[in-house]
Amino acid sequence: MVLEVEAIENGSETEPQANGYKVKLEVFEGPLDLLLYLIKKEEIDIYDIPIARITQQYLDYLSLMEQFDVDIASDFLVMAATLIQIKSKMLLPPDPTISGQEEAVEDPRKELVNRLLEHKKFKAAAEMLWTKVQVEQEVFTRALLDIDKENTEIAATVYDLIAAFKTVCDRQREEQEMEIAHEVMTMEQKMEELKALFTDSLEVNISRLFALAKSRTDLIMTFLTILELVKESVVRLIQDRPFGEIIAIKR
Amino acid sequence: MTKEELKPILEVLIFVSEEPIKLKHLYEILADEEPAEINLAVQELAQEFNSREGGLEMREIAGGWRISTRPQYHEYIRAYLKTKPSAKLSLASLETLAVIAYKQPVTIPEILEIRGVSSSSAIKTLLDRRLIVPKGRKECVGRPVMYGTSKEFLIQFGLKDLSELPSIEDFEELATT
Amino acid sequence: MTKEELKPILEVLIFVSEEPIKLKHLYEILADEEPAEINLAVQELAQEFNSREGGLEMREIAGGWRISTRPQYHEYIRAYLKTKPSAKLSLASLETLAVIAYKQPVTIPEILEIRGVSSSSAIKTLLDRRLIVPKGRKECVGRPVMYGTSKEFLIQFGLKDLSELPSIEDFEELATT
Repeated sequence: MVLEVEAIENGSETEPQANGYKVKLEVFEGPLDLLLYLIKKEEIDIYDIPIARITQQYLDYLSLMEQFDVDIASDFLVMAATLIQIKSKMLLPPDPTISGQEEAVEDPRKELVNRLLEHKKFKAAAEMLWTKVQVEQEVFTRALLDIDKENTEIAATVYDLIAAFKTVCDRQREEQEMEIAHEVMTMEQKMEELKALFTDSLEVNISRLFALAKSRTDLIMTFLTILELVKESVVRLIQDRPFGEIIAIKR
Repeated sequence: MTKEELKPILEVLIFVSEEPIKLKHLYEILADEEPAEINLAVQELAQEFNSREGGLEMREIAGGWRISTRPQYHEYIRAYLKTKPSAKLSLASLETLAVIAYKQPVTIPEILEIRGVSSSSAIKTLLDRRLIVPKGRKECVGRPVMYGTSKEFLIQFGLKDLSELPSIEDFEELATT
Repeated sequence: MTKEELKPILEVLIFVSEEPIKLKHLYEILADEEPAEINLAVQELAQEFNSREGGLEMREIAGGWRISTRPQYHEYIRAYLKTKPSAKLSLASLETLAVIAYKQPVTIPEILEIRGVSSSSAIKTLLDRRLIVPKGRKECVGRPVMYGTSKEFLIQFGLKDLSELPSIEDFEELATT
């Protein structure tokens, strides 16, 4: 079973020493995989599962997972409840109102066995698919021809459509969030931001300051703040020739 | 047109088509020819083409015909194109794909029932790799989205069509042993 | 490697190469082989390949080897190109279509508002492909035309009706788990 080996290698495998025994803790895909593993390990007939024993082993395994801080998915707990339920059903004496000959009482394990068998079938099918994809990954088609380039666009499915819509919505939301974030900026905050810029350099081209503005409101705020900075004599503005660049210089 | 005249034309069309070319499409291009005649010519052409035992082969895949390299030469091609094989699908993704391939159209809750474990992230991977597509909604409470396999699935797994998948009952024997 | 073993390898390399593949390249990939041996194998391969009299030929061109269609079949390639399925959309068209599908009926200014970029040429493409149709005018200043998806849209995306469109919520849970 190549797939299983691979899954184990990829999973977080730990080999802690517990009670002197070497315990191999494998990470299972789900509760059905764990059950199949236990059945295989114990060499149990899948049609006649000793439910008490398997339930105990299943629960032991879960507590082991807990000990090593492996998150136990809720699916595993649901299965634990199912196992306990089956176990208790099997302990009940047969209903005396039903005559013994009818054999109407269904084996409480039946549904679980069916699910396990069904699951095993799909595991085998997955292996078959794995083999197929291995072969096909080694097959190549011709290189692009000039005529292919006439249509380099993407083919679309409904999933592409919803993905495109989601992209547009996310983009729109981001833009709105940015606008909102900047509109709440006060002149004091803007002042701090610009003053910080002047601590790094003594002169700044003010067209650069305008380019940094993230929205119209931000742009107006930048302009007003520069005027305020000039008024407070923090900076002075110079222009070395008519229509030339305006430079703000720290006083 | 004779069958012998048809064959090289079909060969050219199979070669230039970016995707496996469907017979229906060939009928359309060669509208003056009998579909039955075209079918026969394609069959013979493929047989002849493949009998060369060259590096290339003509195959029916995803409902169409295409020319591709034989798998045994992949290492030389990779050495030349400097490509790496695409990332392998995880066990969880392959199992989910198997359930979808055999039970389609199928919903996420139904997949959960069979696998015994949530498959959302596997479904996302399969959608992103275009191996599955949404196929409408199931008419039941909550109207969940149903999924099925795509044409890309047939191509990536080298299948002519879905009927080429071995029947799920064939795996029964493996399951009981 | 024998000459017979070399030939199919050379064939696949010539087939997958985007440009005519130069002998120099072939020597590099097959570094264990004698260049003279490779030269001879390519010559023989081309002769054999072309003796089939199929639709394809192997030719030396621009200092390299390549497989191409024989010129006499050009008209069939043109016929193929005319019938080439064109159900493909650019990303801009796809986004515009997505907005229309989910927000219909919707006007051009509203689409601009949502996408943040002008969508006029995408709208034209979608109208040409009959994926969208005008759905009356909006009762507001300028009375702009509203657009919605067409029956053709449902057919191309394999939907029974609009209620089958998956919702964002359907995929949000996939992405987060």
